[in-house]
Amino acid sequence: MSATEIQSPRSAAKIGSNRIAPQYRRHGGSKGNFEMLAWLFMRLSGVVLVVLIFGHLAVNLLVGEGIHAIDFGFVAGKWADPFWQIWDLAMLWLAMLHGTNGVRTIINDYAEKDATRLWLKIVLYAATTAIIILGTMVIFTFDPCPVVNGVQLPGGFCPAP
Amino acid sequence: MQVHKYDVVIVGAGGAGMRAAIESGQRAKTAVLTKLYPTRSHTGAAQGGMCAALANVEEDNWEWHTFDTIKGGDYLVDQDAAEVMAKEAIDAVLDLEKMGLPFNRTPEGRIDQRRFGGHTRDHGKAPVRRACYAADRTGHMILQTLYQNCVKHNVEFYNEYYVLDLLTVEEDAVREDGTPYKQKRVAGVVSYDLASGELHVFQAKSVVFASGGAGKVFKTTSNAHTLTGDGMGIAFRRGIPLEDMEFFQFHPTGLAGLGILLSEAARGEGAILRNSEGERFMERYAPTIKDLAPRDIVARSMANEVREGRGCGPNKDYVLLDLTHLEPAHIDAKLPDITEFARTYLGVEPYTEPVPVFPTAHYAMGGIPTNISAEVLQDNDTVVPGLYAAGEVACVSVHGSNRLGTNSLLDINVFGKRAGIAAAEYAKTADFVDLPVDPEAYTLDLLNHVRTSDGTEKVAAIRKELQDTMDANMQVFRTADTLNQVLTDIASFEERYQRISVQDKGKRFNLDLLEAVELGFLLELAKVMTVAALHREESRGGHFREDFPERDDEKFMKHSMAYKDEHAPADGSAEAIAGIRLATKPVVFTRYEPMVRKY
Amino acid sequence: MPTKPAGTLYRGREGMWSWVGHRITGVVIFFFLLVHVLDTSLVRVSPEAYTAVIGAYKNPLMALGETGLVAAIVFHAFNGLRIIAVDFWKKGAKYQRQMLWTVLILWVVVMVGFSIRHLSLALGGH
Amino acid sequence: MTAELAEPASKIELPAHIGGGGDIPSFDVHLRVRRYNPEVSDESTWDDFHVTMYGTDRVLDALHKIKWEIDGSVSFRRSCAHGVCGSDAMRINGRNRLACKTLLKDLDTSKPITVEPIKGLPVEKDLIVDMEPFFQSFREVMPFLINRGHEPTKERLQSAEDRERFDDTTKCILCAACTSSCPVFWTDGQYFGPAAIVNAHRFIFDSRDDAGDMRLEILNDKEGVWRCRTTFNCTEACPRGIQVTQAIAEVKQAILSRKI
Ligand SMILES: Cc1cc2nc3c(=O)[nH]c(=O)nc-3n(C[C@H](O)[C@H](O)[C@H](O)COP(=O)(O)OP(=O)(O)OC[C@H]3O[C@@H](n4cnc5c(N)ncnc54)[C@H](O)[C@@H]3O)c2cc1C
Ligand code: HEM
Ligand code: SF4
Ligand code: F3S
Ligand code: FES
Repeated sequence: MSATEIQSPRSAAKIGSNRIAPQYRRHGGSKGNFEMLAWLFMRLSGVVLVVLIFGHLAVNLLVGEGIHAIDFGFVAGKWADPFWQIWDLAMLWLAMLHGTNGVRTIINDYAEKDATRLWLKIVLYAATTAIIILGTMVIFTFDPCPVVNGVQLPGGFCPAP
Repeated sequence: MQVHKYDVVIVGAGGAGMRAAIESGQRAKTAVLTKLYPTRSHTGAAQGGMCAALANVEEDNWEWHTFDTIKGGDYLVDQDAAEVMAKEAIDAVLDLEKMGLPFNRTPEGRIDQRRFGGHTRDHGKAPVRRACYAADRTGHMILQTLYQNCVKHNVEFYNEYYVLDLLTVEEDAVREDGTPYKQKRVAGVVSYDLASGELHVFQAKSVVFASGGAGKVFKTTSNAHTLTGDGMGIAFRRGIPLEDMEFFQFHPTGLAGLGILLSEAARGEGAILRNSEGERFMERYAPTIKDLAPRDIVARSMANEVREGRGCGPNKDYVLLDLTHLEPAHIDAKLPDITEFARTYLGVEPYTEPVPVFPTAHYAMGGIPTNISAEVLQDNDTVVPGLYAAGEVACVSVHGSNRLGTNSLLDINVFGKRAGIAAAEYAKTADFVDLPVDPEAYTLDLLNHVRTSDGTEKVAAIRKELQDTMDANMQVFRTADTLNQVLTDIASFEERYQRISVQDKGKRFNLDLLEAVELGFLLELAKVMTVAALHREESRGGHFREDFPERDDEKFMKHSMAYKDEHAPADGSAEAIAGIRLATKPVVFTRYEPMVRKY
Repeated sequence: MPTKPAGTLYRGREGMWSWVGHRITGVVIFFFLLVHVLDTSLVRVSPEAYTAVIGAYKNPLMALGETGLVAAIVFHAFNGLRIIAVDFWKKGAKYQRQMLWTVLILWVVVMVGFSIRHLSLALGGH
Repeated sequence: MTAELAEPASKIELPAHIGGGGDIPSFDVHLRVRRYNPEVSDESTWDDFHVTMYGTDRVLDALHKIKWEIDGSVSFRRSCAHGVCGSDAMRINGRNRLACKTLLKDLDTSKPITVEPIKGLPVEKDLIVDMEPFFQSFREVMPFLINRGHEPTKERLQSAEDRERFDDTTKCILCAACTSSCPVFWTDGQYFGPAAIVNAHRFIFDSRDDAGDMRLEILNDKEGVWRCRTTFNCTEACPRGIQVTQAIAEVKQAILSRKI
C-alpha cells in the first residue's frame, strides 16, 4: 500500500464522475503565503488600530470642546508635535492597508467575472496608493506656520518670526 | 445507450463493495457502480463493533470465535467459512487500523475491545471482549475509512447508477462427474443513471455484487429506505438461487415504533432489559449470559414478554432498555450516538429514564450463495465464472440461521477483500464475454412498463401493505397459517403491481420510477422468504415456527435454495404457485457437532 | 440553476449577522477614510479651505452622521477584537456568542456615553 | 475503562410515567416546498402541501407522505432516515438541517414550514443538488491516512489522548450542511469549505499520520482556510455537533505555527 504514489491534489477527472459544473472547477492554487500574511496583518493591524483610532477620536471629538475645537489651528497644533505626526502616520498607513485588504477580500468574494474583479482591484489599489501618498506628504510636508500673504497665522506653537 | 468496458465491475459501495474495490482497483481496471454516494451506504449505520480475537484485553483465540459463530448460527453455519472468517478477522481489523480507522484504544494504546452478544470465552464459559469498536460509530468509521482509501487509490465510482440487470450468457459445460449442464458466464450489468435517466451497459470480465440487504420488506426495520434487496432480486430473476432466505434477524433493541437501532453495545456496556414490572426478564430465558444472549433469543423473549402482557407503554407493546445505572460519562464515551437517538426521536433521557425498545428487522442471513472464495454458486456445486458476491447480499454462509452481533462488519471486510482479489485475478486470466444482442432490452422493458402504465395502483400503498403483512405474519413468531396469509397477500399485491403507475414521467432524478422498480424486488424477495419459511417446519435461529417449536436436525440440517422457476410443476404447492423451486444444500461440517443451543 | 423566484434568506444566527455587520461597517469606514484623508489634506492647500470644509461638518446633520460613523467604528473595532479572540484564544469559538453579546453591550455603553458628550458639544453650540 | 460495571438488582421499581403515555397527538402541517425541474421550466416554484402528521414524525416523514400520497414527482435524497448517512441535508425554515433529524413538533407548525435545497451547489431537481463540487474539495485535501514508516505487524499504537485529539472531526458524514451554509462558499463556490477542512483536520491531528504538512500546504491557499470569516453558520448547521469553526481555527493555527 505504501508503494502508491500520491499526487496532490487528487485529480477530479480520474476519480468519480467528471461531471463537475465548470464554475466550480478550481483554478490553479496559489503559491506562497500571501493570504496567510494578509490574514495575520488584518488581526495585528486591527489590534493596533483600536488604540490609534480610539485615541484619535477621543482627542479630536471628546476632549475639551470636541468638534468645535477643530480648525486649522487644531490640526496644525497637533502636527507640530512629532508624537502626533507618527501617530497619525501609523494610523493612516495601517487603516488604509487594513481597509484596502478588507475591500480586496470583498471584491474577491462578490465580483463574479474575472474582468470585473480585475478592474475593481485596479481602481482600489490606485485609490489606496494615491491616498496613502497624499496623506503621507501632507503629514510630512506640512508647515504648521505658513505665512499667508505675508502674515504669520496665529499659533502659540509657531516660532516668533 | 452507452457501453463501458471494465475488467471488474463492483455493484454497491458499502463496506463490502469498497473493501473489494480497494483490492481489485490496484490489480485491474475497476468500476464501482452504486445507487447511493458511497458514504451514504448503510454500513455507516452500524454501531457496535467488529469482532476479532485480537486478545488485546482478555484471553481469546480464533477457534473460540469460530465456535461461537457456529453455535450462534444454530449449527446451520458452513464451518469452513466460519473458520476462514474467524481466522482472517484479525488481519481484517489490523488492515483497517493501518488504513487509518480510529479505533478506541486501551490504556496501552492497543485497539480496545468490548463484549457483544453470543461471543464467549472457551466455548460458552463467559462473555468475552472481542468486539473492536470506535464508540458506537464503528460502521461509520469503517465506511469512511474505506471510502478514504478508495480516494487514495483513485477508485472509479459511478455514483447514483442503479444496477437493474445482470447480463450472462449460457454455454455448455461438463460437471466433475461428467454430466453436461448449461453454465452461466458473466458478461456485464445494465445500470440506470439517476441524473440523466439513461441506461449504461457495463461490459465486464468479473462482476461483484455487494449491494447489501433487503430490510425494507418489513415495516419496522433498522435498515435504510434504500435497502430493497436489489442485488438479490436481480440475481434471482436471472436464474441464480437464493440461499436460506427464511432466516431474517430481528434485532432486539430498536427504538419502539421507529425501528431505529440501539446497538447491542448498550447491553455489552451493561444495559439491562426490563418488562413492565421492572423485572430483568432475560434472567429467566438465558440464565448464564442473560441480556447478552444471541439476538434471536433475546428478541423472542421480548416478544414473549409483550405477548404475555408484561409490555410497557399505553399499548403494552414494548419493553425497556435500562442504562440508568451506568455513569453518564461512561455512556457519553461509549454510546454517544444511540443515546442521542433516544433523545432526538423519542424525547427520552437515557441517563435517567429507561428507553422503550422492541425488536426490529435487521439483517438478512440469507442471500446469493457463494463459496469461501466469494464465487457465486449457480447450483449446489458449480459456480458462475466471473460472478462474485460479498456482504449482506451474499450467503457464504457464516451466519447460518442467526448472525452474531459484530460478525457482519467482519463478514464484509473478510469476504469483500476475498471477492475483490478473486474478481481481479479472474479478470486477468479471462476474456470479455460478448454482450447479448440488445443487452438493455429487458431493463428498458421493465422501466417502460412502469413509466407508461396508466393504472391506478400506488407503489407506496402496495409497499406499505406488504410491510404490514410481513410485520404481522413473518416476524419473530411464525406459523403455517400466518405464512400462508402472507402468500395470499403477496399474490394480490403482485396482481396489483401490474397496474401501478408513477406520477413522475421525467428522466432526471426520477426516484418515483425507481421506487416502483424496487417494490418489484421487494415483492419477489418477500415471496421467496415466506415460501422458504413455510417449508422449514422447525425452529432454528432467527426462524421460529410456533407450530414446530423444536429444532429438527434430522430433516432440516441443511440450507434451503430457492430458484426462480416459472415452469415449476403445477402441483398446487405454495412454491409452485409462487413460481419458485425449492431445493436444499448440505451444511459443511469440519469439527463442531450440533449440540443443543443453550446460554 | 433555477431562476426566479429567489429562495428565502438564510437564517443564520449571531455569528452570521455579526459578520454582515462587520463587513458593512468595514466598507463604510473605508470610504469615509478616503474622504477624510482628502479633506484633511486641505490643510496643505490653505488654512481657509480647510477651515471652510471643516466648518461644513459642524452642523447638526453632520453631527448625527459622525455619531453613526463612530458607531460603525466602535462596533467594527470591538467585533474585530472578538474575531481575533475566536482565532487565537483556545476557547474563543466556544464563547463566541457570549463575546458577541459583550461586544454589543460595550458598544451600547460607549455609544450612549459618546452620543451624550458629542451631541451636546456639537448641537449645544456656542 | 476496564473497571467492572455495577450490576443492578435484577428487579427495580419503574417510575410511573414510563408505564403510561397516552395517545400520540396528531397535527396538521403546511409545507412549502421549493420545486424546480429543468425538464419543465427554468423557473422554480413554491408548492404548498397540507398533511396530517403524528408525534414523533420528522420533516422527512412529511416529505415521504407528500411523495407517496400526493405528488410522486417531489424529489429528494434520503437513505438511513436517522441522521447517519448524510443524504438529506436541506434548508428547513431557512436553515440547513437533516430532514430526518428535524422533528415536526419542534418546529412552529402554526406557520408554513419552508423546505428548500441547500444553497451554493447547482440545483438539479427540487431538493436535489449536484454534490460533485463538494466531494471534489473533499478529495483535494487528501482525506486518507499517509504513514511513511514501515508497517508494523500488529496495529499502530495510539494513546487514548492522541485518539481523543481528533475525535470530533471523525464524526463527519459529508452531508454538506456546513459548506452550503457558509456565506463565503455561496459567493463563488471556490472556497474549499468547512467540510473539507474538517476532514483535513481529522488527519492533520491524527498522531499516526505523516502528511499533515502536505494538507496544511493545500489549505494555505487563496481558497483555503484564510477565506473563513468565522461566521459560525457551519458549526450551527452541523447535524453531528462537530465544532467546525473550532476545527478551522486549529488548522489556521497549525499553518501559522509551521510557517512562523
Ligand atoms: C443499524 C444497523 C447497525 C448495525 N450494526 C452492526 C454492528 O455493530 N456490527 C456488525 O457487524 N454489523 C452491524 N450491522 C450489519 C452491517 O452493518 C451490515 O450488514 C453491513 O454493513 C452490510 O454491508 P454491505 O456492504 O453488504 O451493504 P451496504 O453497506 O448496505 O451497501 C450496499 C451498497 O449497495 C449499493 N446498491 C444497492 N442496490 C444497488 C443497485 N441496485 N445498484 C447499484 N448499487 C446498489 C448501495 O448504494 C450501497 O452502496 C448493522 C446494521 C444496521 C442496519
Ligand atoms: C478599530 C480597529 C479595527 C479592528 C480591531 C479591526 C479588525 C478587523 C478584523 C479582525 C478584520 C478581519 C475580519 C475577518 O477576517 O473576518 C477586519 C476586516 C475589515 N476591516 Fe477592520 N478593524 C479595525 C478598523 C478598521 C478600519 C479603520 C477600516 C477601514 C478603513 C476597516 C475595514 C475593514 C474591512 C473593509 C474589513 C473586511 C471585512 C470583511 O472581509 O468582511 N477596519 N477588521
Ligand atoms: S462537518 Fe458536519 S455539517 Fe459538515 S459535512 Fe460533516 S457532518 Fe455535515
Ligand atoms: S460558515 Fe464559513 S466562514 Fe467560516 S466559520 Fe464556517 S467556514
Ligand atoms: S436520511 Fe440519512 S442522514 Fe437523513
